[in-house]
Amino acid sequence: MDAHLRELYQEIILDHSRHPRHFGTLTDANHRADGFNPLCGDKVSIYLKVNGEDRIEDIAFEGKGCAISVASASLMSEMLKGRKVDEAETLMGGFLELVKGGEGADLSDDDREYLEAMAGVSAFPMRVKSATLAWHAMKSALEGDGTAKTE
Amino acid sequence: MDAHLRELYQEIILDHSRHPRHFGTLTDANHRADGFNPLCGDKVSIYLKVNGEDRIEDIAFEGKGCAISVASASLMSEMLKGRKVDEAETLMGGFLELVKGGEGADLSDDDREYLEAMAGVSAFPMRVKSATLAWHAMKSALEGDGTAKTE
Amino acid sequence: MSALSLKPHLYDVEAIRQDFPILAREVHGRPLVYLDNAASAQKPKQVMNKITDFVTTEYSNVHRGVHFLSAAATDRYEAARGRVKTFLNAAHEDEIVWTRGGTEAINLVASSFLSPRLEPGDEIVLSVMEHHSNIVPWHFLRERQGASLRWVDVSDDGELDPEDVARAIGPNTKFVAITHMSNVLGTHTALKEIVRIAHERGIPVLADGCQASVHGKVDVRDLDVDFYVMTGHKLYGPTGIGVLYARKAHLKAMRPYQGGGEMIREVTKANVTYAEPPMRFEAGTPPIIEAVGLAAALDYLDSIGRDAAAAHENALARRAEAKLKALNGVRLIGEARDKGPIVSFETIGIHAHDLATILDREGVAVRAGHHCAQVLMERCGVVATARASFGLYNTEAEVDALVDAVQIARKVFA
Amino acid sequence: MSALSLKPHLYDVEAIRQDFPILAREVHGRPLVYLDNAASAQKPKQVMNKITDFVTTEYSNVHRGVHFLSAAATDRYEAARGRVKTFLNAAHEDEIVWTRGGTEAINLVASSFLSPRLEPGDEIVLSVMEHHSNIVPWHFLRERQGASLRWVDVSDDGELDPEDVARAIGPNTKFVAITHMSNVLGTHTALKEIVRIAHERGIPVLADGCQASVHGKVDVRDLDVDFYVMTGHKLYGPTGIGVLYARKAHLKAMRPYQGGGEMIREVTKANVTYAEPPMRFEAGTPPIIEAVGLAAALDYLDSIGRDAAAAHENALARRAEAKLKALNGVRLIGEARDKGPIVSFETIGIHAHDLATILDREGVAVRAGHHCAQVLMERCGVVATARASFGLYNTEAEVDALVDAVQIARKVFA
Ligand SMILES: Cc1ncc(COP(=O)(O)O)c(C=O)c1O
Ligand SMILES: Cc1ncc(COP(=O)(O)O)c(C=O)c1O
Repeated sequence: MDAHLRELYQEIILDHSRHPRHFGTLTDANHRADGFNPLCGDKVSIYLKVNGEDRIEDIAFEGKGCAISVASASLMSEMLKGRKVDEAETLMGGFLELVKGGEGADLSDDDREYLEAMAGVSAFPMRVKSATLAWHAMKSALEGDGTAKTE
Repeated sequence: MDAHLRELYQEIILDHSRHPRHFGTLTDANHRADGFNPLCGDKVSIYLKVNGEDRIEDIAFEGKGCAISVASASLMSEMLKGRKVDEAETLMGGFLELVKGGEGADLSDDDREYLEAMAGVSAFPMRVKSATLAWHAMKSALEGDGTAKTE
Repeated sequence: MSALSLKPHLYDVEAIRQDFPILAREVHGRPLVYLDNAASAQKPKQVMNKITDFVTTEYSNVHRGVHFLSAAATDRYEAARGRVKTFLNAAHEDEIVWTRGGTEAINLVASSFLSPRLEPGDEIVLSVMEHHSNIVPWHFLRERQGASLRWVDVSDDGELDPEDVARAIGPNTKFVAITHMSNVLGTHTALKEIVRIAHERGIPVLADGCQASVHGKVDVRDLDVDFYVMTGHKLYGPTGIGVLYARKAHLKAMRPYQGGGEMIREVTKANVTYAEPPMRFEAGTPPIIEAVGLAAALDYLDSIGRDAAAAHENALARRAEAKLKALNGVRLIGEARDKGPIVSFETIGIHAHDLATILDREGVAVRAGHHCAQVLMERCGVVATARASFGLYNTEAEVDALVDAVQIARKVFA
Repeated sequence: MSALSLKPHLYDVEAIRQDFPILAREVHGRPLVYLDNAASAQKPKQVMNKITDFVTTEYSNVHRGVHFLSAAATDRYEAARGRVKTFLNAAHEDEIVWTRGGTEAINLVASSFLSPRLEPGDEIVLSVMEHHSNIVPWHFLRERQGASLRWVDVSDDGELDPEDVARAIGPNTKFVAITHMSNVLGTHTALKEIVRIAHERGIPVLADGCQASVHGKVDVRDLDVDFYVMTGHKLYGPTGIGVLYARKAHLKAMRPYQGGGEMIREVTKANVTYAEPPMRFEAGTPPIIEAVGLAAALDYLDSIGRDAAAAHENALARRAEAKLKALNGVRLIGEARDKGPIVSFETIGIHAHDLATILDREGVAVRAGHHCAQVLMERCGVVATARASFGLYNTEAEVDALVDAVQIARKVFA
């Protein structure tokens, strides 16, 4: 097995894909969005509870997808829980950079280290959309006006 | 100028194209049809007066077209005037053979000689439709039920 | 020359592979194992040479020209139409309409044949294993004209019972659109029987032959089908071209599809009249080079022998199925008795996209996804499958490479 | 190497001709003089080599695949879209829709943009010098939806006054469809001015750029046009491909054109949702090889220099016009001030088809007929014209061969 593949399917990715964190729904979510990749049929739904101070108090996701998309959603949920909304947006920018082969210069060292597990995707351009699906859904959820996408 | 071309535009063809015989309409026609070549825009209208004995008593044509199509219509009008309808059909068969490079075996020697002026077209496949336009219109005129296409 | 070529009865796959230069390439340092033929086939040298030769010696626009090159190009182009007529055993050349692909051919029938005949509430019968190209044009008629779609199910093995088509046809049925071979399950449908059943009830049938036409002979007169669809790029020919076969009587009764040059009789400011079929349906400059290329591809396919190629491909597919089934945790999707060289499968615990990514690193190209058959995915209860599909140039060694690569994937995910 | 190549400012037509092997052939024992470029252009080696190279090393179906070849082919295919974007100076790649030709591009706009917005009595403004491809799709809307066509005349010289467009636009006008360059008269229209006039009145404009895009730079943003149409085979590229440029906002508001794979978001038994533009309008397997070939053709054209090529071609056309006019009994059809390299003419007493037949025997390929512009023929009071149209590889000697051949024809008919 080649090195790129080993990096892509490293232990932490496989672990998150087998045991996704925060998998399920939130009954008290006030933000919600669905992501869908029409090319492969992968789906993800993101549930957020954002409090009055713009902090993501709780997060959950569910869906069907490949190891990359599930692991990415799971890693994301771990990172974002407890963060402020604007931090989440910075993290997303850094993440998108990393999976496209960039540096993620705006990320803190800790965050970069954590997200680097996903950087292996950059060698697999056809899989980048799998990695970004959950993040794009998260962005839609945050940008939703809190009504249409709220449950 | 090459030999094929000289044969195509031989004097008799040029003469018929410049001075078409029976050019015009027939006020007492009882068969009529229009021919149209959508590829080049050539048009011909054929007027026939067929008497009770199925003989083509009179014939006329009008239209716009290239030298080949006008000469062919003019030659046709000369040949058909006075012929029986079934003879006209045989002549058409022979003519179609000749312009496609065949022998015209069913034609009488006189008719073959007369029509052979058009045989030069067979070396110009893209022009065969010009030569056959009037003949096809004549056929439609004869096959018309004598009402719809009669004036 | 390989030793095999001394034995004329044998299928000389090594010699065939020489015709496809791309097969000699490597991918990620491994020999390419191209098993994505149902998506698109590679092109033999014979096709590319014919295209280059045509462009280099006889190219011009067709039909309207008097000059030599225009006559030559028109001859080549119309001869290609004749070639397709023979390939399908159609009765007349003017029953062959060029399109830009299989998808356009189906849209043409939906729009020019069915749409003007349709009243709200009229029904179109189709199977759950259709490709999107044989679903969405009918959904258009539902959205825009109030037609309703009646779906014929398949068995868990992926078989389609012609009696289920009979049952789906009701008093309001106006059309049956059915695949001749599923691009996911590999199922060959009993098309002749389906046509018989539909015709008994006076209903015309369109068959999507985009896959079936690649794997064995097709005889549209024997099938008695009203419309038959093929696509060039799966037939070892160029992209940008497809074929609609339609009975003359249907074509004559159909309204034009696109408007433009070539398809008219006369255009004035006030009015327009249309040319006879097939030109009525071929607006604008047609795919001239592609038609010449497709004819060369059909020549190539027939030089190998369509039945011989199909036998070879099917043997590879059956070998792949047997070996994959022998692995734990692999589930075949589609086990019809009459099945072509398409093998869809699921690897328990490994999503098709992850599998395909790992296979790719081993040089093995398979397709992963819904294969433009979401209705079927839903029916089978999966989001995506992996699909290995075989062409006339594949080998037993490539089957084994596929199976080895699947085992590597299982180790990654162990 | 010819002496000319020592002078870099000069247009080295002899070197260019080496790129087109077909130009070296003979016809009826005479060197080919190909002056039918407005019907279709010949293809340079560079295009054919790129196509063969692509097919030999990177071919696969696009978009849906995970494997290496699919990724490579998708990259090449989408890069071709980017190439077209640059060629037209469009703002976004997703404003470029692939079609099977110029004709399909216009039909797409008629059907997906205008048709759903149209009420009976609504008017479409177009000029009398449109090609059938920019007439018949609008006649469809007249036949099927009761639209009415308003025709803008041209002057006897073949000029189109933008003020006449202004006058044709009334309260019921919904659309303007106008050529950017006539394929018969060679007239360049004042497109930017026409768009300005139409936009002042809130009316969108489609420009048929099938001819104009071949002869000089086009900047869709500067023109501010809503829709712009090109066709590959006239641009020294393959058949089977064309381009629709459309503003993003229009594309987003348009309904799908054909239904099939790639253009959907999700398909169920009950429903279908559609992909974003441009994919919404690209059902089925697209013209992948043709897109790669067209990009190579655009590279080729830009390597020569579009303005340099146009200057060369126009000089040839003006030379031809001067020489033909000097003959007795030749009438030019189309003498607009702003005119491209298309020369239509009538030879008094010789029908265009007879003329073209005689010219062909001299090796000179011209088009004779109505050039898919019957409305214009009517306006000009002719049934057919002969048309010599120049490409970037034509020479002064070829102009002279044309004129000599016309004189031979006059002798035949003397
Ligand atoms: C069964 C089937 N029908 C239709 C199509 C559509 O063909 P195309 O994409 O070439 O238009 C395909 C392939 O994509 C297919 O497999
Ligand atoms: C001005 C003009 N518009 C449209 C077309 C149609 O292009 P195509 O036949 O490639 O679809 C042509 C050429 O035939 C043309 O010259």
